[in-house]
Amino acid sequence: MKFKKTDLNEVLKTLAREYTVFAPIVENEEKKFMPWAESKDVEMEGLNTIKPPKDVLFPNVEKMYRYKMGLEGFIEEIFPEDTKRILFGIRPCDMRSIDSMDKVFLTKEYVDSYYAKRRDDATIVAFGCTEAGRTCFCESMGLNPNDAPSADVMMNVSADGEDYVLEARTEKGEELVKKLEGLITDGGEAKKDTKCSLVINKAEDLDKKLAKMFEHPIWDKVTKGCIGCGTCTFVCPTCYCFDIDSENYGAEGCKYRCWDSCMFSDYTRLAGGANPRPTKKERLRNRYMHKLSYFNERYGETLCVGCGRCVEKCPAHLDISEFIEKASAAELGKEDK
Amino acid sequence: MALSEKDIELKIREEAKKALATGEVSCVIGWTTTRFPDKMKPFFAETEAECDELVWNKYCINGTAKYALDDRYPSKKFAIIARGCDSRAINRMLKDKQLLRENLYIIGVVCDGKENPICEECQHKNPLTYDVLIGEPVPEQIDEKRFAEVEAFEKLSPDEKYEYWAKQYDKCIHCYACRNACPACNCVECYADQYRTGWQGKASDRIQNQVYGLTRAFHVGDRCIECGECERVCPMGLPIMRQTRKMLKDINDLFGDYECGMPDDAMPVLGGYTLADPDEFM
Amino acid sequence: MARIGVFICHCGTNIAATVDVEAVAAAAREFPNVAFATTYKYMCSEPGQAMIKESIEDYNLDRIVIASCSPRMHELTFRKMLKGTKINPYMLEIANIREQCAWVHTDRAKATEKAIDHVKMAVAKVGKDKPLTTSTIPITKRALVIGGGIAGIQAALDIADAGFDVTIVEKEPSIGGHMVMLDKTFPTMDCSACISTPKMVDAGAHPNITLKTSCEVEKVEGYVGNFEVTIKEKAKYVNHDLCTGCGLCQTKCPTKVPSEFNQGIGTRPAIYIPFAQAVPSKPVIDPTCCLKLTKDKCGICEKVCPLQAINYKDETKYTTEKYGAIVVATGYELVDWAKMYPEYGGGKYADVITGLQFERLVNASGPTEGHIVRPSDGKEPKDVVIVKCVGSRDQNKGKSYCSRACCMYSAKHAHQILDKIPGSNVYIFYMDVRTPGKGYEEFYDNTRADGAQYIRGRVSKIFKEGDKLICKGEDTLLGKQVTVEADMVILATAMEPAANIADVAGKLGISIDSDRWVTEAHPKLRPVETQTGGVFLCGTCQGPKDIPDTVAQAGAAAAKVMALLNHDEMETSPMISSVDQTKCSGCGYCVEVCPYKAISLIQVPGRDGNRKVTKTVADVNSGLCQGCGCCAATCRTGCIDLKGYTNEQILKEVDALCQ
Amino acid sequence: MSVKTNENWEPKILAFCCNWCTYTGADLAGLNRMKYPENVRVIRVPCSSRVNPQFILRAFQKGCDGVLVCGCHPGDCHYATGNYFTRRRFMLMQRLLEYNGIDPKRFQAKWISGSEAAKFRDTVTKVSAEIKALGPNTKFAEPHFTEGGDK
Repeated sequence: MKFKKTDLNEVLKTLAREYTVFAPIVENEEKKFMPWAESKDVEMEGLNTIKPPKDVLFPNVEKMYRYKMGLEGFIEEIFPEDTKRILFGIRPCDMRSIDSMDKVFLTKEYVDSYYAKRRDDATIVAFGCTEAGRTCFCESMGLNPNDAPSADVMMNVSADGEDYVLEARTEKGEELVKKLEGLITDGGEAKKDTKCSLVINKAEDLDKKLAKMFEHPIWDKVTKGCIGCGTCTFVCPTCYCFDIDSENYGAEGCKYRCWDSCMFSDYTRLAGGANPRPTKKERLRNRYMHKLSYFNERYGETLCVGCGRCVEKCPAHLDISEFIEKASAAELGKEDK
Repeated sequence: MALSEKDIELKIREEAKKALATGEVSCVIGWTTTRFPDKMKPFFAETEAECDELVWNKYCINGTAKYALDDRYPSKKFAIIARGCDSRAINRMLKDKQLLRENLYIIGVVCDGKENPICEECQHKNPLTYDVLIGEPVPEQIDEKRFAEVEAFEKLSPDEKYEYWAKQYDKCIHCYACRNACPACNCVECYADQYRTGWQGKASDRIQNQVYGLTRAFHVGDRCIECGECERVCPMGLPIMRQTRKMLKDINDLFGDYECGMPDDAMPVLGGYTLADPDEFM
Repeated sequence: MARIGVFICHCGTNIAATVDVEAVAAAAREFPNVAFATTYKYMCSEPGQAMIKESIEDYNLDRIVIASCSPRMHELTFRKMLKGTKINPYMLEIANIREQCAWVHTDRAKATEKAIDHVKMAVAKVGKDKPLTTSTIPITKRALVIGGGIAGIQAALDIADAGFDVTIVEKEPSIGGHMVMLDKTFPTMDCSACISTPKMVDAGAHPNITLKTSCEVEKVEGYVGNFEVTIKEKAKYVNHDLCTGCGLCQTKCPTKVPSEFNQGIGTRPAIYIPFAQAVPSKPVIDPTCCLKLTKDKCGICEKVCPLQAINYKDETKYTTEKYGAIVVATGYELVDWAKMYPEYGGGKYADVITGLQFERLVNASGPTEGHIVRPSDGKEPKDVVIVKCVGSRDQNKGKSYCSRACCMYSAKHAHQILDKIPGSNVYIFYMDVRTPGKGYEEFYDNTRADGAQYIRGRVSKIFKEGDKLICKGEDTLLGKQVTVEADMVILATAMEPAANIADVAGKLGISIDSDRWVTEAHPKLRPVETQTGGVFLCGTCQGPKDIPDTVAQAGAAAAKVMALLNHDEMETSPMISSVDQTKCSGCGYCVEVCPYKAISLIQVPGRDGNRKVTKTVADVNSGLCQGCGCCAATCRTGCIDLKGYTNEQILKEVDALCQ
Repeated sequence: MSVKTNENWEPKILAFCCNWCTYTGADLAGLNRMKYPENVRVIRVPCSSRVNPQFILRAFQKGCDGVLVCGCHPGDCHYATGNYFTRRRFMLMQRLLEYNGIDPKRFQAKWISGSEAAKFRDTVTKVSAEIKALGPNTKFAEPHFTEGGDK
């Protein structure tokens, strides 16, 4: 099925009647995923957003529960309400990062109720990239910029560039497409020829190799330039660490969860001031190892989707793709066990 | 005659090797290439061979001085390739007693501006402190537009100003890149990392970003060397210099000409007073 | 979890009249961590305090909030009360719901809401209080008196009699000040020299008193109990250890300059003692007019001195000594009336003199051996005019205040003239006659009975005609112009503080008011103390007064000093700064802002990652710190904090206020 | 919290008063039974130089409508030089807040000595009238935790 590019606003309008539609919107010179409204200008094509769509499912600040001390004290969970949402137009790399997040928050006995509620009620419409940024290297990480296998609906630009071709892949997808009866017509053949400009040769078993490289001298060289800020973790679509803090108003208050970054100096600061990761060398090593090795051990897939946001935004111009190439090429010395 | 970029690069490598040869220097902090032609990154040359990877071109925009804070008790010296702004950053950290001059070997390089917006209004192309200087000192320019942006912004109405800053701080993702890149932000443990006292929450919503933005503006206001690193490193493109420069403008208006990171060791404005200060609270 | 007790005072009806204290107590029970809240009629009374102590036991409280009058009133009382209980005296916060709430508002609902807010803030703050213990500092049992007039002498004598070491620093070559210049003293007319010189001799001879004449205070450091004072001793050019005061040199010295002591009447040599009964009675050389020191000629005094006590190479010496207490007794000076009142001749007429100059004329040991003569031609004056309030009580041209003593000493002058010059006439121009002391009114009546003529009005102009001084004035009681032809005019000029008081006050860290009088701690309740601990004051440095009040104040100041020096050590307030040295970056900006130089950067062993390093961190000297908190607000990382007013506490107060 | 705008809305004003001068002056105003509006809450600090500009930010963040910092007249500070620093800090802080959209009337500083009870009453009356005219402060104020869940 397909619909005219010009009918995009119509499509969004119809969907917006039932769902809250998050679309890539340019506002205040920044393109980010925001609830769609008539006045907003959507930009489907072009480069990916700086802030990843993860804050739709895993918000930057999320109130968890409310409490009151004193005689009529109470504890009351705060549940996200309007969660019937559509994530419209996210790229294959962000889709894959949502898959990773699902593995973390929904599998292995413990299910995160806040994430689960938002994830179940969300329908995801992925959109094949029409243009790859200079720092995109998702192909080298085993992704296809034109297709997101696990999306509810896959949307691509048609071969003739006139319409958007839809392909529903799950019941949620079917249900959604059914809602667009009037606007969509059958047929249409998607254009899936976008290629990444940045290609890196990643060793096949990089995660196993890295597992043996904890004391390898490469870490001294690579981590020297880092300034220990949290930019890479906050623009990364797959970083899911959070901290819990409380906001008190006299006898009342609420507990909230907010993003945290392993690059901050106080992330692993223990009571009494000790810190197992005292300098930025340990912290950056931990971050790279988690992306490229630890996650594999636990969930069997690499946590870096090659979206290139951290490469673009790192103030010290460090580059994880360069590290991947260097680590892949590095030979193991005797000390690596 | 003025040295070309290539000449300066060769002289830098030569000076770097000389510094390493003395055996007193642990590494030479400069720049090297990345996979992208228009992006250089900080580089720490530790051996003679690595010195040949040091480069000098118009994309060497990262600040080099603050890396000396990585090791506050070094066994050997840090050699720093210092442009004008880096030398002011070094003066800043010396004045704040976070670096010791004898732990630094400064290779000054006269800089004619980089691919960085702050460089057009640069008033200090010649390094202010150095052990050896590369390039002939050039005449300095006085930047008329130093506070132009601030003065223009001041004319807006209170609501417009608030809306503008509220929108900017909505974009902020609280990543602390501006703090970690700023030579004036050199505390051992930042106030924002101390949750027990409760100055600053950890969440990145509008109010916490505003409190952080304003507090940092006040903390560095009278010590900011206007190197523009905070604005350069901000992933969300916030106009941070427009905030910190406001206090510098007020200080210049109220307490007379004031510029930070200069060789004279005048006390920062908030650390001193004179009996002739203007008084508005009578 | 803290268990807070909230105690709300009715203060009779002072609070209860405007604030619904029961409602405040009810609201307080809702606040977090409040275990018990109640009200009582007089919380500061014995039963009130007993009730609090009981509640502490019954409800196992561990910190207290008392909502009552201003903490400046009873914070100390309640802290002393807590000393008797298991709660540390500093686990207490006081909410001011009387002076700043009940007394200043009328709307009962709003006043109650404000009282509830104040209690809520105190509860939030007390939650973060920590037990503090006072520390003690040693006290140097020595006192320093600045100024050698009657005030300084009397204070020094009393302190020395109590057995403490005292040093008197006097900038003139001899102690005695202004009193020793006077002839008679009102109201008893006994001779000033007869009552002040014995005191000077006692001071000179007292084993516990050290006289430092021709000296000034150069620098004062330290704090109460531990002052370190640097004293500048101006060059005397005479070795007082050798000199016996025989006076030979003074007779031989060729130079003659006007004598400051005699207010410019008569002269004195370059090597001189200010007056005959000077203590110490050993001369000094005035370097500005001594021929040897200025033009390297003469040198007679060195030749004639039997004991070779003269030393032309003498220079200024600085000595630093430790003192426990300092008494400021710098005294007064007369205003420069010539600049203020050109209409009185502006100093052109030699026969228009000040009260002090008249004292020297009428004084038996004065330059005229007590004969009242006109300084211009030495003839005995017949008609004398005394003009009062010259410079005093005059907003636009002089000082706004009344100089208190002039009414009485002008009456005394009139009395002396009428006594010493039979057939003389004395006309006194006055605005009011103020006779506030014991026996003062009778003295005034006697003077009028002696024939002094009081004319109610001011003198508008004085000018010379022939050898007569024409005083044009007005008699407001008769309502007409008055002109008096006088042979001599005495001006009762206003008093003002000593010239260098601003410099002395600056060094001591005490404040002076707009007329440069030293500001006492409290005008009614603490008149002889200053805001700075260990610094006391007495005499005319605090304001114009006569000799009886000055001596009374001197005794009071001495009593305060004795109370301080009586203890071996002194408790210091624990509400001072302390540094969390693990977080300190050693930037040193707190060191710069501390008014008491109480903070210094020190090297301490520390860790950086897994390495042992020596770190540079700030350190507070608990004796010097007075607890202003300027450093706490300067420290960006907040690692230097003021106990009792920590950052966390004030943040909690602000939060509590805005729920 | 300040109740939303209706005409009998009362502003909530925070005043930092230095213990030696202004707090004494305020007590003196009480002794003389002077009257002034009820909407000022006082926090006692040893010296006006104890007030960290971040407290002012905190006050606005937590919903105050106006902040007043009072201390001794320069030269009269009980701690000699305390208020010289206060003067510089708050002249710069006031301009920085104004630059970020806060009306300068919402944040004022005044020197009030121990004997100037009348000046304390007049200052409080003037400030509370000015703030009442400005209305509740919405800038820099964080939403009460019941409003605005996740954003």
